[in-house]
Amino acid sequence: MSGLVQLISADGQRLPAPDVETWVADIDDERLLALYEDMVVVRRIDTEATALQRQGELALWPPLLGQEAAQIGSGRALRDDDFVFASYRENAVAYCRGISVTDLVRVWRGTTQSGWNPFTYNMATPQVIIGAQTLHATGYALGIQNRGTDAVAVAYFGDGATSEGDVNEAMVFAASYKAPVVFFCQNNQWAISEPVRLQSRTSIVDRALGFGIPGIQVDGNDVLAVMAVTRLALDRARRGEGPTFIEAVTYRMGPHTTADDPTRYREPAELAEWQVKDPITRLATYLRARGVLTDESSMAVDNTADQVAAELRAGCLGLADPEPLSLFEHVYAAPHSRLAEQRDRYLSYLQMFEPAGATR
Amino acid sequence: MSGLVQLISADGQRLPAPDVETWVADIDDERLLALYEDMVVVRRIDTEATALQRQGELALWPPLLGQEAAQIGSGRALRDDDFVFASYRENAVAYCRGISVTDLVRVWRGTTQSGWNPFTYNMATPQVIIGAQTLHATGYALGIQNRGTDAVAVAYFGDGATSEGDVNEAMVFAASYKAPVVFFCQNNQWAISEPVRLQSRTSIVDRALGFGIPGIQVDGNDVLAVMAVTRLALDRARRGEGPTFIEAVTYRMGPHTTADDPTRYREPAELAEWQVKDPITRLATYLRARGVLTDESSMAVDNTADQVAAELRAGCLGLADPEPLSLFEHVYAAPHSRLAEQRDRYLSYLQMFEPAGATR
Amino acid sequence: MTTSTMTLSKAINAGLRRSMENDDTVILMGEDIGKLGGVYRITEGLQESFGPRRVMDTPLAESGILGTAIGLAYAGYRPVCEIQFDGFIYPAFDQIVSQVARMHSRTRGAVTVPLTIRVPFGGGIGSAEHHSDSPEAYFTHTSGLRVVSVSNPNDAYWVIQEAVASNDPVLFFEPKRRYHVKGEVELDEAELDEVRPPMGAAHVLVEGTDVTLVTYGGLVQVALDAARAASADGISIEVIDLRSLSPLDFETVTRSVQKTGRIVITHEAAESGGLGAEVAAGITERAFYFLQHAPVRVTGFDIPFPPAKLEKYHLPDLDRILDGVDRALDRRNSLSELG
Amino acid sequence: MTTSTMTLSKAINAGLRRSMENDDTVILMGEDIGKLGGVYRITEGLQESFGPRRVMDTPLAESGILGTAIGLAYAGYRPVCEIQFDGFIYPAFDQIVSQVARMHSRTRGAVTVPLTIRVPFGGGIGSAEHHSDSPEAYFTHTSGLRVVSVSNPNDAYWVIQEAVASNDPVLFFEPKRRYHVKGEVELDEAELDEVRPPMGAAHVLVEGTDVTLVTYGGLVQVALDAARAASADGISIEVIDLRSLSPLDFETVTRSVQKTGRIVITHEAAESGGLGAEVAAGITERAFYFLQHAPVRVTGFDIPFPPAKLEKYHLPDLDRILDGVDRALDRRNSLSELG
Ligand SMILES: Cc1ncc(C[n+]2csc(CCOP(=O)(O)OP(=O)(O)O)c2C)c(N)n1
Ligand SMILES: Cc1ncc(C[n+]2csc(CCOP(=O)(O)OP(=O)(O)O)c2C)c(N)n1
Ligand SMILES: [Mg+2]
Ligand SMILES: [Mg+2]
Repeated sequence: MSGLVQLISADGQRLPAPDVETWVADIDDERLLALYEDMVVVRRIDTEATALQRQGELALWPPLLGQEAAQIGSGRALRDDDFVFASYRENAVAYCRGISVTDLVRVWRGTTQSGWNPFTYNMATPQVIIGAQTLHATGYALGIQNRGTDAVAVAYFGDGATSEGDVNEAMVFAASYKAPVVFFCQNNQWAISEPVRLQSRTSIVDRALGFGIPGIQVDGNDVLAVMAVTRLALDRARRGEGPTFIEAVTYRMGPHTTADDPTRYREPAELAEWQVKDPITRLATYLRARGVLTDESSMAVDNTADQVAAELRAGCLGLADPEPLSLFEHVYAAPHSRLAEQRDRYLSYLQMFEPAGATR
Repeated sequence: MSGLVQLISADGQRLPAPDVETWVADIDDERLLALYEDMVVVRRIDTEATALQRQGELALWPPLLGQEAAQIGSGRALRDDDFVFASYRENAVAYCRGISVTDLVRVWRGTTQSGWNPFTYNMATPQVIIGAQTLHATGYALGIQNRGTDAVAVAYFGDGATSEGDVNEAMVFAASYKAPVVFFCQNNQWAISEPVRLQSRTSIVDRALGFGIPGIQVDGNDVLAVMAVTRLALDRARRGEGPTFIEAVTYRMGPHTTADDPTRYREPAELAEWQVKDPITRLATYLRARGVLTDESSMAVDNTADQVAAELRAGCLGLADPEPLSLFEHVYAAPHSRLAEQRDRYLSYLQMFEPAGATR
Repeated sequence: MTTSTMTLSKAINAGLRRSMENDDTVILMGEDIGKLGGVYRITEGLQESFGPRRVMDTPLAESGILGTAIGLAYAGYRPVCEIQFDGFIYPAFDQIVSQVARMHSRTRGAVTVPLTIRVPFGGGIGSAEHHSDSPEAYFTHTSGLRVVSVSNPNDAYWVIQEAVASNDPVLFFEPKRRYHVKGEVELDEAELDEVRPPMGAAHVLVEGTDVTLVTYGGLVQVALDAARAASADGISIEVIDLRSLSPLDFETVTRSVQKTGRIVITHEAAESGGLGAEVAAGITERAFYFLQHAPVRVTGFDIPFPPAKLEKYHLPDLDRILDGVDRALDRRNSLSELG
Repeated sequence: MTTSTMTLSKAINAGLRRSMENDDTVILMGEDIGKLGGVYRITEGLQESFGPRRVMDTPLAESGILGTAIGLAYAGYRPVCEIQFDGFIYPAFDQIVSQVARMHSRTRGAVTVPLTIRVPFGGGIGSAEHHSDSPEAYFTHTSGLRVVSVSNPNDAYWVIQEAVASNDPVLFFEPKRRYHVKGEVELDEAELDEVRPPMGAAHVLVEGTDVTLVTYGGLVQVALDAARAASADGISIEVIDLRSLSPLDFETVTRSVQKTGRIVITHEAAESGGLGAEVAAGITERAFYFLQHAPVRVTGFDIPFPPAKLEKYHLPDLDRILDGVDRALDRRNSLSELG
């Protein structure tokens, strides 16, 4: 497959793409509308989380604004028994996995390093160390291969991540063992303040070919095309044909995180250019033209989004602070003498501050 | 350039290769004979060093048997002001840089970690950590670029090394800054006991393309072809056109090091197959056919080789053991209080063993 | 004397600027250090002044940054590498430990690697995972490196310049939680010897007689606060800012302990194998007969840095330090008595 | 009791084989561990017995080995990774420190990472650069890891099985210089509890009354030799093999020091920030009033591991250990008296 795969153009026209059509043959209007709702909801989650951060309720939030199609299109292509290893920005993928909005913000409120149990949703804790998770995905895929099931491991990462040794080593291992893993790279054009051309002088997708891994470049703002190529890649993996690399060409319309100020390093014109390609607008245009998205259904979607946002806010504000002694929990699976000693001493220390007679 | 570049076939026939001929137009019979001599000499060095190891005079030796053409062809293409960053196996390249045979074995006798001053020969100390030197070469190339000279940095590494994150990061940096660096990979088919297919399912040279770096695959047992493509790559770098990746397809005919026993992991048939492509034999055939290599000139070459071998043996046996207190030298460029204290205490300790009145 | 009031972050910026003005082989490298000026703005304005070849935004690869910096050192440059956060130094660990630290001794002095590695470090700012580590002990155990930390703008301004000028590789640990704290900086070159803290020397910030309190980086201010609080209780604490973590200035610490007979060491990093172990072992070797009590360590626990809401319990604070002081003074049971 | 005489390397091999027989989620990974059986033949014959999916030759990339091992752990496997030599563990440092060590606490116990990382370590065998490192202190300072070392075949056989069975990640340091030394190995499962050295427990190898000598790995035999030599001089040394480096078994060491009042710690790694610092600091905290002399460290110098011809001066040997013992016994000037 060469060239950028697209099924819905920026202005909302359905384009033919014989190579991949078959992968979304089942996506009728109803399911498209569901994808639309997903995207609206996750955008709303972003807005609400950003507001919560501004209000001091979250320490930080990494918005995915602009990347809704890349994440929903791929996230909705996955099977429950596939396993996702993602970075900090894949909140929409997590949403697709059924992770609650409250769980999404636990980490950013600072109450835990992991918002959920990875095995409950088959999605690992978002990875902060750039690129590290691509190796975990590859290793998990080797496990799948050993067991002989047809599940797939999926690694999400950014354009910047492709520079890290780990991501390249992951491709070496995946190719060498023909591991059932999909490398899903969201090229959102930026790694904080660094444009993608600093990471690569050639298309990101070309990288994969150098490892003997088939690569697909897809319009990352086209939810249908993303779903099609992801399904294709998953299917290759399920059939034992090994890894596939997907470059979803998209754009980070917001700041890197709420701590970032992108006006320091990028031109307003660039943002404007990408706003025209907005993944939600284009699907809305298409669905309106087909009469699927009506004022009524649109309002229903917005209501759902508002409900989710309210749930997020309530969930976030309801999060309890962890207990001091939880510091010492789960560092080791088995008892550890030194840590137990530290815990005991800290407990005695804390008890000094308690009114005489109080117990803990 | 696609396909394997070759100028002299395995059976010693001169093949036309219009793409690269011009780069070796100046290599007349006399200079070809000199290359032949180089190869014979370095093979003789290998034999002698291996013998010294067997006799307990060297702790270890990594033979380059079979890779003479790859190393001599490229080493002789370099300019004095180019800078080489190599691994432990590039003894023939070091020989081309003018490094004495005694200096070659210092490290393997265990008297020092560096046989020579890198700035005397513009060649860094052989690197033991697989792939690390490729980044050093890239950084050095950035320095050249800053200064605006037309020197080139050259990184030598093996097929196995291409799996290490560092080598891939070096290509990212080199491509990003268009650094004047040549990546010279000797694909000798093995990384200790691991065949190259474990490192890559596709040609090693393909890796470079994924980073947007032009790649050339050359018959690494053809000294003339290697020289041609190396000159081509150096010239690109000198003209500001950035990095080139060369895969020299060759074979490690000996063990990984004198500590290795390749019969444990590879078939005799494979070795036999490659013996037919021996880099020295083929050049000899070619030069004999042209009447350049005669019994007389051949004997002269062998004599030179024997002399070098004798020099190596004498130099090796003459190497003095370092003094105990040299342990503390050159760890830091400026005085270091803790280490000075350790040195002083060790000196007092040593003095306890001396007969009363003796001084050191 | 020309002095100026500035934040610690601005002082590093000013020090870097001066180093770059004085020596055009000084090159800054790192992620987002150019137009953005770094996520902490430490390099703000420097790319504008010195151009993109001297203030280089690098690809997102820490091993790549350190490895290419070594090559630049070979080529006669003096690179200053920014590691964006403490927790991101580990991908570069191999290049630091096996290359940066060993190149000079490997080549018997032929090659110098005058690298500075700037690392914003430590907790106390409510950050996400991997943004609050204190990895200094990995490097103080690595022969061939020098390791420093700073706690105030004046030290920051001068020590960064010394680090850059050093022909040895230097890890320069910047306490993130102190970036925005202001202080006087002496800018005058004429008075250099008086104002410039010699790299390698600890600094007695407060003299005292009852107990020596040793720390560095982000906890220096907490130690000073503890000393003030203790003095209200009639306890006289001598506060020492180590500044140099490798080599350690045992001369200064030993002199102090010979006077006080008691020592508390505090740092954010885990206790086991942390810098406190080395200070405790070293001071016991040097001042055994002066010690009235075993050296006391007040440190982060032996756990991965906890989530933000828990860091206040993990990090040594005024109360925990004073508890340590009490133990050193035998005013409270210590480990040996707890069994 | 079924016992068998075998080398330390063969004992590890036998232990691995038994672990693999008992638990088919155990997978070995590493460079050259398959057909070749590893450069030290530790995995010899295992690929033949268990096939290439359970004894995996990996591409030449240490971070890749550790990173994929984590993924395999997620998938329910129990990977045992071989790092070919001590000096090649650093490219994997990030995956070990930021991932292996933290995954369990990160996920509040949901994910276990029952990884074993086998590392042939230390000097004494005349090797090339990067083949003689003692990197253990980097890992003992890393919370979330367990670190062990072994010094004899019986410990090797049992501790490797415990490491593999542990649900916590374990760094298993194998002293290269002891690989070929033979010893009795108790193979009988029935008597397990008596013969199996519990992971985490130090071992008093020789009882003594004058001074405690603590070490691990390759230096254990040297310590035993020193004890024998000293006893000829009328000095009674208690020799302790730590075996577990994290956590340290302070109970055993403290009990000993309460008896002897003096302690010497010896290891190959650099002194500054080495394990000796932690043992010294910890024992001073726990047995201050019993100590007659400051804990004495006899270690490698603070230098990158030197070329082979110099290692005999760098590595603690019988004489240097006895010198340390003399100092601990006040029979010779110690650091504090040297000034
Ligand atoms: C090893 C490492 N280095 C640096 C960072 C700091 N950092 C966090 S996000 C980021 C940019 C990542 O860019 P990209 O991979 O394109 O993902 P995006 O943020 O655009 O989704 C950087 C440099 C990090 N988290 N980990
Ligand atoms: C980081 C690192 N890992 C492992 C090794 C051990 N080792 C030494 S040579 C070698 C194989 C290298 O193969 P290749 O790159 O093909 O070079 P060749 O030896 O064939 O010239 C290995 C695994 C090492 N030196 N460094
Ligand atoms: Mg990006
Ligand atoms: Mg090879």
